[in-house]
Amino acid sequence: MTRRKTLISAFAIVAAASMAACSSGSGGSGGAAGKPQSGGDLVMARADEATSLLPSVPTDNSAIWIIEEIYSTLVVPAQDGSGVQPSLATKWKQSADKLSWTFQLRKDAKFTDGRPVTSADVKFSIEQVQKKSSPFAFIDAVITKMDTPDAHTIVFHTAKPWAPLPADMALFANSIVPKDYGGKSAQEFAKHPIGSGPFKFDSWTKGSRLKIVKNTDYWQKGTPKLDSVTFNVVPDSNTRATQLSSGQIQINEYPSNSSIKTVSKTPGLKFSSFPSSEVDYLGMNGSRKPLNDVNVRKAIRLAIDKEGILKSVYYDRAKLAGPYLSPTTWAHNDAIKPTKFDLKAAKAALAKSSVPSGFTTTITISSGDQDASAEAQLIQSALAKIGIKLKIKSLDPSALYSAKGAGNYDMAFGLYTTDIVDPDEIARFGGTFSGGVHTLYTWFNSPTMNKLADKASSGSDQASRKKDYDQMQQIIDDNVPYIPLFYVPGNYSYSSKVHGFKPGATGNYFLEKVWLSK
Amino acid sequence: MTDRAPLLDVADLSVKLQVGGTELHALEHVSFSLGYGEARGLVGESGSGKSLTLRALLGLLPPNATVTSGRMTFDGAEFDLAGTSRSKRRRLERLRGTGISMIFQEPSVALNPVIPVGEQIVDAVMRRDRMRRAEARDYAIHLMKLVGIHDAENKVDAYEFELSGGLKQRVMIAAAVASKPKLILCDEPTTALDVTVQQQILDVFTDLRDELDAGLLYVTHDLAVVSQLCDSVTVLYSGNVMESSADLRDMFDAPRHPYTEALLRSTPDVDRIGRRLYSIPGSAPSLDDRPRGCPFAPRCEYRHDDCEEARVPDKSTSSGREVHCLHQVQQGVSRVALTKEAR
Amino acid sequence: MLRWLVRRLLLAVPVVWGVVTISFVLMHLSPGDPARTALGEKADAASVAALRHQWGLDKSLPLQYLDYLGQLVHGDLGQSLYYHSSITSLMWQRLPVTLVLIVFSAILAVLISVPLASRSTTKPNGAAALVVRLFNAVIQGSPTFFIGSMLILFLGVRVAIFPAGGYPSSLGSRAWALVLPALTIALSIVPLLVRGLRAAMIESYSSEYVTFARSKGLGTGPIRRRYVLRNAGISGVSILGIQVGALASGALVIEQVFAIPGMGSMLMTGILNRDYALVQACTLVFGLIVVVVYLVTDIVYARLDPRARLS
Amino acid sequence: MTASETTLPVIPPSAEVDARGTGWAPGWMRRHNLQLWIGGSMLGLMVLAAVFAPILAQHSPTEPDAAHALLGPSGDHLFGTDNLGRDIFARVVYGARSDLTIAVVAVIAPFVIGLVFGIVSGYFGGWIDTIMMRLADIVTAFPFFILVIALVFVLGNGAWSIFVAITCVSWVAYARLVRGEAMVLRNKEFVAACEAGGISTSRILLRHFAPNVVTQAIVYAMSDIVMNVGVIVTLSYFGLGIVPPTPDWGSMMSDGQQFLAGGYYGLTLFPAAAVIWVSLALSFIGDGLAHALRIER
Repeated sequence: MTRRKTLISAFAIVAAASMAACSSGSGGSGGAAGKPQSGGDLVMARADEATSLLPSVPTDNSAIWIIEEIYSTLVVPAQDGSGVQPSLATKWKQSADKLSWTFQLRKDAKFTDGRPVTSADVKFSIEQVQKKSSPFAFIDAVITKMDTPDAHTIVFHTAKPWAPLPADMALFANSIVPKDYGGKSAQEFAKHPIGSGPFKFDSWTKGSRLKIVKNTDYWQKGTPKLDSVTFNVVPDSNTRATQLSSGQIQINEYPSNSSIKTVSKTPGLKFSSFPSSEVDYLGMNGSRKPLNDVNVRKAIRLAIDKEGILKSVYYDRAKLAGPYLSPTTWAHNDAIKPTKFDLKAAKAALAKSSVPSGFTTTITISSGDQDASAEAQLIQSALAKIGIKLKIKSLDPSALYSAKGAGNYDMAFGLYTTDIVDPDEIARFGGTFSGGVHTLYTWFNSPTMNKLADKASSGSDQASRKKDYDQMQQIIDDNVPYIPLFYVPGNYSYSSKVHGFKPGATGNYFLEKVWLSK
Repeated sequence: MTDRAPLLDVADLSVKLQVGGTELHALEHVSFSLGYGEARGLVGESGSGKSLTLRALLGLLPPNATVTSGRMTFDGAEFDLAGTSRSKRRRLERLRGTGISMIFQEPSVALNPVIPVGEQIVDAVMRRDRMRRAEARDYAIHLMKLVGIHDAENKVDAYEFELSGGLKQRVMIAAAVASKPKLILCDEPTTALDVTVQQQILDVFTDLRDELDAGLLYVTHDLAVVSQLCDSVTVLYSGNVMESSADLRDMFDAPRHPYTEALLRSTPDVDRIGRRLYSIPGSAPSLDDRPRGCPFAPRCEYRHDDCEEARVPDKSTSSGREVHCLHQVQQGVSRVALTKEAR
Repeated sequence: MLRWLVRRLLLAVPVVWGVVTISFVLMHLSPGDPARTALGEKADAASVAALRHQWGLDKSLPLQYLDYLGQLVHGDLGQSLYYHSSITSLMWQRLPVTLVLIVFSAILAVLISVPLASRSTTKPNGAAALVVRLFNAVIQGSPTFFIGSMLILFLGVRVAIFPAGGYPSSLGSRAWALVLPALTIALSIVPLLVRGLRAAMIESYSSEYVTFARSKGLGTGPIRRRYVLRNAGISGVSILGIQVGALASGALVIEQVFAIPGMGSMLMTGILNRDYALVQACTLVFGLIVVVVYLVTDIVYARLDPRARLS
Repeated sequence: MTASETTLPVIPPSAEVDARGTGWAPGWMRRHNLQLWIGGSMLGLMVLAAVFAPILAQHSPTEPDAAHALLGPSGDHLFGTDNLGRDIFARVVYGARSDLTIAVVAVIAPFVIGLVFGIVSGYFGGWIDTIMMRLADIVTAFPFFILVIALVFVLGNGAWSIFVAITCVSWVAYARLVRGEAMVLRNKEFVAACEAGGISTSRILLRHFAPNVVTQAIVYAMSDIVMNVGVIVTLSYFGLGIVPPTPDWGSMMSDGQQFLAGGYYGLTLFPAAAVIWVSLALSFIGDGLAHALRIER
């Protein structure tokens, strides 16, 4: 999924939340505080409202993270992102010819309306995602046919050998909905969605709050612990912080980087970073001169003082990035190191290029994104030192999407996260020219990358796949179509009464494991 | 005229005006008095300070005007008009409506356009007698009838702009007499009206005087009105009293101040149709370059050298005649045929 | 009166049409694509095209415009692309919130402005007047978002009297939570209101009818209440009416800051996500509010000021 | 009643919002029109600071210096430094350049358009007036910031877009103001005399109307500049204003807000003080002008 940084953050009136009661003192709670308790209502504040609770529709985290709580998928990502674990499916197996996968469903899973979950529901659900207008159609595009030999068996036939299929099935979009939406229209269903997840939908006041309550019939006995979870929409980051310190909410979904210091000093509050697949990068439009010159791109990479940005903008809450696949995936190539900031080398690289004495170019940032603005200004001043005049232009997020899609930009920041635990999705998204995405809109086109990606996804041996991915990462590192800047963790600030909160690398909250102490 | 002490005695009233950056002496040492039930005309050209005098008596001067000196005795009580202390102002404010009321020149601006006229009379009624609003309203209707508004029941809820000029002025008069004041100050109440209406209003005044037994201080530039309505007269010129007479007839018959005389000569008279009217040469001095001596001196036909030198002493004579002139007109040069109409 | 009302409503039609048309043109002219925004960066071009087709965005602009007007005429505000639901139902949820906020801030604005104007009128050139005037200039110079943040900082955090935003479900705490946002919005129009009221009050104070009232012996209190405030209040009503646009504009920013689920935050979301129909519907409703408030203002004005007759 | 001709409420003359300064200052301030002087010197000081910014500022307003981030005020950094280690004082004085220029220049076009619109509308009346005022109504019925934001979206960021956006919105106020004045003038005798004397319409409008109606508009322009500063600042806050790294008070204020939490007030408060300073100055100038031009009663 793509984490959206929107103009909303511009509205962030920072009001100094926590600061009222903020004396110093060691923050945080005693990590493993006793025996899990049942009950309690967890309130979470988030920046954006969910768009839709129909699994095949949204791309926004606000919706995704709720969908993951009210529906079940066949498998779920492990909390550490290392692989997938059973959920609705207890067993799965690739056929000998590697052209199909068979999943066995558990028999005790029920929708919250009491009906059992069957293979027909699975088939219907996947078909919804395959529709052209679904944003994740590309994930399920490889599935050519689905068979349902019995109510608890489903067979996926794939167009080519497809190792990542189990990981694909863990994608929120592939959540299982009742067949034909239980006889309702999609729109009606979306108003009162029915799933088989740990929580069930309770109420939704648009623009304000969405409440889910404990599914007492959840097949995994003893969970969830919480009675209910309420998601409040609070666009302003500071209002969220204030509400956290006053106890109005227990979890702040998007704390601002600049609040790290104050929150971690406040007693009763915690600030934690969880590993995430997010990679922030600087994209360059290789279809334009002189950015089509690899030496120019290398010079830019050398001239950026990542450590400085890390300190000033990320407050050290991120890691300098080397290869384009993040360390949260097994495919991460740790032989590739972050490029060292080196102005001399940068000048040398530029001297070898088509524009040895420098040039003028533009970076387009998302309007209202203060971090991006600060980052751009730091890069601007750095590039000036090697003779590159960087102009800053801002566009609102929607316009920026379009500009990037149309190749109508020089340089722009971006970030990507993976939606599935298998590296396939992100290796392709960040490395291949396919699907109209043009290698993160850099117009970098290498047939080798496509071949490697296909090879990797068809192989079932992780070690050999890793080799392919290593090579892909090396190609990107050599050609610099974009510069991976940082591996960014998922940051949360929350009350120390919250226990067991450990979002996975792909974002899942696993709220069924969360409990509140009194 | 009675022998008892006067209803109103004003002495040494001086008012300063702040205009732009300069101070102007708008009134200088003005004195006059008024007996119970007496009607005194306060006559002068525009700018002579007539209206200012009236407003000073009620403490209703505009913010840029200050009373620098002046005492007033009203109905036996002493007031320091120059006082700025809160208590002194309070005393003066208490007089308003109860002892003294005032009628303004322009009824169309003096009545609040967004409050029914009846209510504005009621305000004044309530000032004197604590009564229920409904009663006060009835009383207001009664008053309106008294001043000659025949369908008062219909007009009581009307707004200012729905009434004719004459009716508006009648409403003002009704409001002014509502609290049965001992003294009514009239600031050119008929100037803004049509000539025909003027006469009706004057009739109202004449009737009211009999009815109320109130003193009347009547400011106007119209000598004919004065002669018709008043017993006594004071002539103001450029903030100074020129001539004053307890008997209007006396002065009109034999003006002693050249200004009074000039004023009388320049008044149109039906008896002398076709003759050219006298007009006083020159124009009234602006307040900031008033001569050191007699303010009228530059325009005076009888001017002597000493006129411009020093202030004019009060040349009071007996029988309530007071003339501020070094070289009084000995005999009325022209006998003006202004006669008080027999009632 | 009825004729007047009908005439005014007819006159409002071109205005509302203009508002809708301008917002249609502006939204469609601005770069950005609702389909791309909905699908995210990863979706391929074919998916985007498919969604555009599904939403009818591949039709020509004039055709879309006519379709939209046709819909409107039938009272249908259309579907929100972002919220995936009917705009009419969204409007029913959001509109009351904003209306309450606007009314609340209008009341606060009056409660603040009248004493300030009054205070600076009694001695028009005194120290108090100067203080009010400086306050006015400072408030006028401070952008709404800055005032909001300062109010949160001091009244929401330092002296934690009010919650720092949010829209609680219980009515009592909701009203309490609305105080700060309403105050912020109110302050944005206070300078104009104070200035206007003050001018009207001074005019009233120096008028002959007040002198006449004083000559009748009315005290300062009754004169202020029955004469000055009453007359100045009439123009106050007009100024307030005209400022409703500003209040609505203020609500837009402030709803975001204080996490209030009103029209403003919905409109902003719509703009950012190129939810064309939603934005058009919101501006339409905003326009209608303004037109209706103006109408009401004129009616109230006529009730208060007998000189103004609705012909 | 004119109400039937417009969808806007009737504005009583006294409420002609703040175009007439009704004398706010103590007597001593009014005597020699001290207000004009005070306001003039306050603004002058800011303009001088902007002009001589390179001399006044010891540091670059744009060059980041991570080692010196978030410092408090000191001899070296008068107002302290921001999160990127830039000198806040330098940014405030350089910010005056961009903000003041745009604010003042953005008054000119609306002024001229509103003047022409208002005079023509007020003089001719009839259907011309109806159409013109309906156009004004449409703009008024739009929430102000939505129109500005949408326009900037369409035109893209930058000073030019801000000009256009502000012009599109704020001419209305001038037009209404001038129209009102022109309608009063229209009924004056001298206009009839001019018409009777065969003087051409354009000459009447130019020679007699324009000078007479312009004073109110000039005074209004002063408060309009304040509003423009507010618009620019708020646009920057939305990220739609002046493009970084050009220092600008609005983006300084909005970027600085997140640091209020940590007790770094300078980032926000110094630019805010600059905005308020200008607002005060213009308010004095406006009233002083009104006084000087005798609009005051």
